Amino acid sequence: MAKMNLLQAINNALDLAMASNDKTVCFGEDVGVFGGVFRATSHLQEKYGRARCFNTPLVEQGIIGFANGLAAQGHVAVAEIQFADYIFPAFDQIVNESAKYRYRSGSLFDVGNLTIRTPYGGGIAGGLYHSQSPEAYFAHTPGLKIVVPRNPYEAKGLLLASIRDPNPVVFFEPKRLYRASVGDVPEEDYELPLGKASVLKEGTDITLLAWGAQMEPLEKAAEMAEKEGISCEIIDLRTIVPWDIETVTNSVLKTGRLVISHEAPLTGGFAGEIAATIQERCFLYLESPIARVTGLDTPFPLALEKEYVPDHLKIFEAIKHSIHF
Amino acid sequence: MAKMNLLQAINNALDLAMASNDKTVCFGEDVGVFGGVFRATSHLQEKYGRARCFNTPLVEQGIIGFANGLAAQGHVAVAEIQFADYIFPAFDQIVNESAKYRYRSGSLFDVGNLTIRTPYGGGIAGGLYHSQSPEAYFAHTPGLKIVVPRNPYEAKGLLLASIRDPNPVVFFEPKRLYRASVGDVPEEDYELPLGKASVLKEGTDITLLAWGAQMEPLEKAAEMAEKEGISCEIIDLRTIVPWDIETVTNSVLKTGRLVISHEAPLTGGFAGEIAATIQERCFLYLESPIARVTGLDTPFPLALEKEYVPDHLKIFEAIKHSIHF
Amino acid sequence: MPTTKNANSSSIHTPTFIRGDEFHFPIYKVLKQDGTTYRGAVLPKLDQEKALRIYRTMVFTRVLDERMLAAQRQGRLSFYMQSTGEEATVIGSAAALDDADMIMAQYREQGALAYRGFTTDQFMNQLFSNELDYGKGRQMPIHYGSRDLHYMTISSPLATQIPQATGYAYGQKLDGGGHCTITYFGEGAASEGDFHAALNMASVHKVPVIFLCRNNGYAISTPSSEQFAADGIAPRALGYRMHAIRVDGNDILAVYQATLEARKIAVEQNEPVLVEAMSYRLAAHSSSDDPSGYRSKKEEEAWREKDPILRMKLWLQKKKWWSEEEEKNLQESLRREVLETMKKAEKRPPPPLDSLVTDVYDEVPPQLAEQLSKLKAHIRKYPDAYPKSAGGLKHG
Amino acid sequence: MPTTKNANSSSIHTPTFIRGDEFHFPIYKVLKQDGTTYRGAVLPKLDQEKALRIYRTMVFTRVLDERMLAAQRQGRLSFYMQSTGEEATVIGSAAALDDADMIMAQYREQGALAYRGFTTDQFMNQLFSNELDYGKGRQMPIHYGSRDLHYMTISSPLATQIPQATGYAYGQKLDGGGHCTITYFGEGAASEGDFHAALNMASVHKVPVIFLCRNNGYAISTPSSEQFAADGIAPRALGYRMHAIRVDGNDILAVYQATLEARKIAVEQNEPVLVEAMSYRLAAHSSSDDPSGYRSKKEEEAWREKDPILRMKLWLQKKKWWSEEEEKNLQESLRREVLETMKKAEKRPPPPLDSLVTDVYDEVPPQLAEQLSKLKAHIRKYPDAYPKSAGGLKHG
Ligand SMILES: Cc1ncc(C[n+]2csc(CCOP(=O)(O)OP(=O)(O)O)c2C)c(N)n1
Ligand SMILES: Cc1ncc(C[n+]2csc(CCOP(=O)(O)OP(=O)(O)O)c2C)c(N)n1
Ligand SMILES: [Mg+2]
Ligand SMILES: [Mg+2]
Repeated sequence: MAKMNLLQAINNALDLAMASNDKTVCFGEDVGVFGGVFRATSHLQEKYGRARCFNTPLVEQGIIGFANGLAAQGHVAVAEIQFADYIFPAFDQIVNESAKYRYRSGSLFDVGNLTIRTPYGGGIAGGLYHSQSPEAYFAHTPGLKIVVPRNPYEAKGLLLASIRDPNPVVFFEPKRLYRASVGDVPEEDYELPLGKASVLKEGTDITLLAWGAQMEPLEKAAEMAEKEGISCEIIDLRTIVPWDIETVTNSVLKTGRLVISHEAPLTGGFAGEIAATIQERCFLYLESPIARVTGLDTPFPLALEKEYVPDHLKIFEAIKHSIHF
Repeated sequence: MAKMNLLQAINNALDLAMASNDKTVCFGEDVGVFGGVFRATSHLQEKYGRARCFNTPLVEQGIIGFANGLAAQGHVAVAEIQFADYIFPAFDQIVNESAKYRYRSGSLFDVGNLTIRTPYGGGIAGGLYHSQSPEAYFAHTPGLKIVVPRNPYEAKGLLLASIRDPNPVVFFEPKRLYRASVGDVPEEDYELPLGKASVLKEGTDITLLAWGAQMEPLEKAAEMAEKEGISCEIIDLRTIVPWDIETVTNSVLKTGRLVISHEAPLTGGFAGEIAATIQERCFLYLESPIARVTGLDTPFPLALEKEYVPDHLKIFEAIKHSIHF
Repeated sequence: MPTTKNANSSSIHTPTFIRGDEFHFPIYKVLKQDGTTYRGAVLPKLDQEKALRIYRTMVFTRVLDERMLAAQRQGRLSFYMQSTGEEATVIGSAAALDDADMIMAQYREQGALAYRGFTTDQFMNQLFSNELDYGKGRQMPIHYGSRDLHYMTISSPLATQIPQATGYAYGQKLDGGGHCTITYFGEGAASEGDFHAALNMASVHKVPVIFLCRNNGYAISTPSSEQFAADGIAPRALGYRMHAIRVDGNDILAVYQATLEARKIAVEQNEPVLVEAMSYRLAAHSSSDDPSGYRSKKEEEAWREKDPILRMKLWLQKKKWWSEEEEKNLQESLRREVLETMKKAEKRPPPPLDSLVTDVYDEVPPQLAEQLSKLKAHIRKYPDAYPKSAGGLKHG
Repeated sequence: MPTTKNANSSSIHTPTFIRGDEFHFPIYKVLKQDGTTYRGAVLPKLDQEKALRIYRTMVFTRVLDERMLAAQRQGRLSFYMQSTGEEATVIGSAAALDDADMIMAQYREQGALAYRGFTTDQFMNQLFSNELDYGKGRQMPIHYGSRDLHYMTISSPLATQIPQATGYAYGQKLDGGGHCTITYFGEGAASEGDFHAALNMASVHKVPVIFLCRNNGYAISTPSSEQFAADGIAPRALGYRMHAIRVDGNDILAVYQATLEARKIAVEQNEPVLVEAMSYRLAAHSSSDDPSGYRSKKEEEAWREKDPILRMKLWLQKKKWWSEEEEKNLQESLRREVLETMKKAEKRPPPPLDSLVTDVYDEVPPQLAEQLSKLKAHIRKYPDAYPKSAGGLKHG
């Protein structure tokens, strides 16, 4: 065990992925000598050489196009997009190509060896172009897996699993936690399963669901609620696609109440998908409407970020509202 | 009044838009001499000259980048993307630029004069790259309006309104209906309001909601249901963003039941957003779970398109299931 | 120093704009239309066997295209795309490769696949989306692919394969096996952002890839004069410091020799090469298109006179490698084969219902399995409405 | 005929690959570092008033950059980007335009805005996201914009402004008012697909746009040698048949003159022009960056000796248009002004809560109005948690 922050855990996972399989290649803007603008790829070029860890030209559609080809060829491609806000130029390569490669070829070819890492979310005074949480844009795309870790331990295990999963994975890293989240992380190689949510705390009155950086305010709100005698079950979804319907359904069948939170805008966010599914599966058990606590239907702001963000107070209010419905 | 098919109605709307405002410019791949691969821009170059209706090079990100600049400059830009499946290379220009232009500049600049037209949906044996319904990808983007007409009359009125609306609009045209849908269309200039759903038929037992080409199987299913004594209220959403929550809510408050249908895959589709919102607003009035009848969570197929598509029979079954819940 | 490359740029003190008007990319030609070769031309070493393999493939492609367009017109097939006029470009280049080099094509390169030995059956199974289609009936006709033949399954979104080819070739370089990748694309697709990304990354990362642009004058209805203002695609290579050559795309010998040498550069020096093949799309863009709305018969006629197949035939005949008798037999046997194979293929059933949900992921996730089982129940309820799959269900 | 442009391409019969190695784009220089000019150099006509307007703007930009970086280091400001070393490129080019020409910049072009008269107050209001920021506190510091000064609000996603500039200029051409658009971008951003789209469309549609590439050697940590393999950006113009010129970006006279002539081509001939200005990013990429991890002090020093501001000052002094006394006064007054203005700006309150939801659309749609009113109720309940906005709510 070692104390690592989230960035170190990711760096460590990449190191192990490259050490354990010499077909693994890491690349992206500034990931070479510099080790990435957040330093997630520090020392990898030094250790594994320029052929396996390198800077690319500044072109996201090229990075993912290149990665698709490299993965189809048989290498394990781990591509970094510097900020999730800048993943959109690669949207076509991800949504029309990565996601459909296996299906359209009848499995003659696939890019299952592809993993796209990208920092997402607010909390760094980044304004509308260094704060977005675009997971829902990708969640509507069969063929992709989408993973978001909440802390260093999870980040390492989920990233190693993502890199080795035989499907293309978009791996969103909560950049607000890069240095802020520190925890015990085993030094050896381990994987955490994709597609499985994790119940952080059992409870009986209400289910609280989120992923990534949003787990922190969720847990804080739960603490506040517990003080008022509300027993909260807390779930980290971990994988957005395919999501663990069973775990969430079972929890809501028990509690009868659900609050979902994400930073992205409300309309078209992934909480909508979850609410739609759960209202169907738990219809007769729901004691109050499923609540969504999310960003506003606007671009991400700067000066008023605090007001915009779904913080613990807003979640706490939603919990109380649900309980007293 | 004239009989027009949907394509002619669109061509007529473009003609009127160009005639009534000489700042209006239409462009895209093959829209010039040829009039577009579906012929939606037929004769416009002839009538208004090459400067106002022209072929672009084959580059969607360039088409929308160019359109953003042209609209910001003060012209009315009507850009065609040949198939909605090919809109993704322009995703960054639409989602990061068009949608955020006004907000990020504090309204110093905007691209409200932009309209993007693109044919979408299945029904032409197009397989996974000539059949997609990507409206939900855009629906998660504050700043855009998203419009889908269901027939020639609606297409003309909504397209004229979209072109003149002071916000960027993505206008999805149901290509399966281009020639198949024929109806009476006034020859003069008229607009239909954006953001307003349209109740096609009142009913008391269940609300059926869809948009665009999906209205046809919806109405067919309603007919089947009516024969079994089920009174259906049928709503065409028309505008996906911002959507008419009030009309849908009022309908469901009355009927207590809701079936939503779209061709796009289930997960992350816009029906999820609607279901999430309506379960919250109509919680105490719902008599059965809100049902979604959609494409499967796979890319769009070819040989088995009929099996994949949410047809009238699947909708009919969902209606019965909802009624007998 | 980052800018040392410019160190030997000369200084000037008068502002001079360069547009390159005076610069014209020369075009490499070997074979004249009458089957003779240009004086002093560098001729490829092409033995009779290989030459005939090429020629037979060209004729096969032409016959296939004619028959399948006819089948489309009869309503037997939903869609088709011909490569008429561009056979020398595609087959000549494919013939210059190692058969294990990777091919990442656009869609008009059936000739390259045929050259590698894709059978008529295999073509037909794809075209008719039947249960034997490698693509499991999911893509429109002409979206072929073959793992055994190192031919990447075609994808409709244009130009996406170009940066993928750069990445694929980078992987080949890491593997060190001496192979390269060729990617084909039209002069229209070369306008996409992916083109720029691909060529720039290939030249920076020194990757063994051949970018073969089929400049056939049109992108659907858009003439190349509305696609770019420059003298074709080849001059773009100068902007990437990439080897480039322009070749007469209707000249089988020039295409073959140019690609052979391009491959040498790619594989031996790990450097990308751009090949621009000048040709003409003699047929309509696809079976859905009618070119009479945007170009003249006269223009088409002028190019029909430059037919690449006829040109090669005359050369073969001059070399006494081919006779009219052999030509007649070949044509007849190919027509017969295509028709018979077509009949077989169209009778075969479509892929099974399960193919709707397989290959989305390596395994079918629970949600999707649930969707399939609901669908099956639904089809069992309304078997008449789903004739393609209902039968299979009863017995399955 | 679509391929007639190649008609006068010469035929060759030996396969010859062209890479353009021998071709080096010359660099236009006028002013030496000691303030003298090259013999025979074409000098711009620049009167004293204009020269001093340029010079004062350069010094202002340098002072602003120094002070604001210091403020960032003190934690008064969240983020900053300096243009140190590139002042001549940006201000020299802006000065060659008509003040009503459109500027669509990347982010390191504060000098162009300052040249047009953006006030120190206006800069500060943006940097401190206060209620007077035109952008209403929504974007990070340095994302300036001004409608009055025809300076498009900066957008972080790189290269998106380049095809927009093509479209903007197309609109100007339709209006026929004799104006053009200039778009600035780094050599890194020039790798994006949008770059290719923009230049190709501009040359096909003949629009009055100047593409000004600031080739400053780095894109964050990535040296230009890992950005492209070619001799800079200028040679790419040949691939679009676009006028291009390379200029010493630290040479105010060369930049000014080259842009003046580029503008003439753009406006009089309706043709796009590519200008590549060779310079060096002397400071860190941004206040978040530390270049010591990827480049040497020695390299930086070599470029510091080519300081464009000093170079211009020496020229002005030789012309007796500027004295050390004036220099001292200017520096002092600018420092004072920047500091005083900063103090004012940082004290101003942030934009009001309503600015969270305005400008998403022309009008606030009902859903969003509802979200805002819920938010207001929430903030009233927990005023201490939202100190920036709670106060405004009480009184508002
Ligand atoms: C991204 C994308 N945009 C548009 C299309 C529609 N489309 C299919 S083929 C074609 C023209 C391609 O022209 P070119 O690249 O010159 O190839 P050619 O057909 O001449 O062989 C177009 C616009 C597409 N398939 N993909
Ligand atoms: C689409 C996109 N990708 C990545 C980034 C992150 N980023 C910001 S600046 C920069 C480097 C830009 O370099 P260059 O264009 O040379 O301009 P310079 O900073 O040298 O002036 C990068 C990678 C971004 N802002 N947008
Ligand atoms: Mg073409
Ligand atoms: Mg730079």
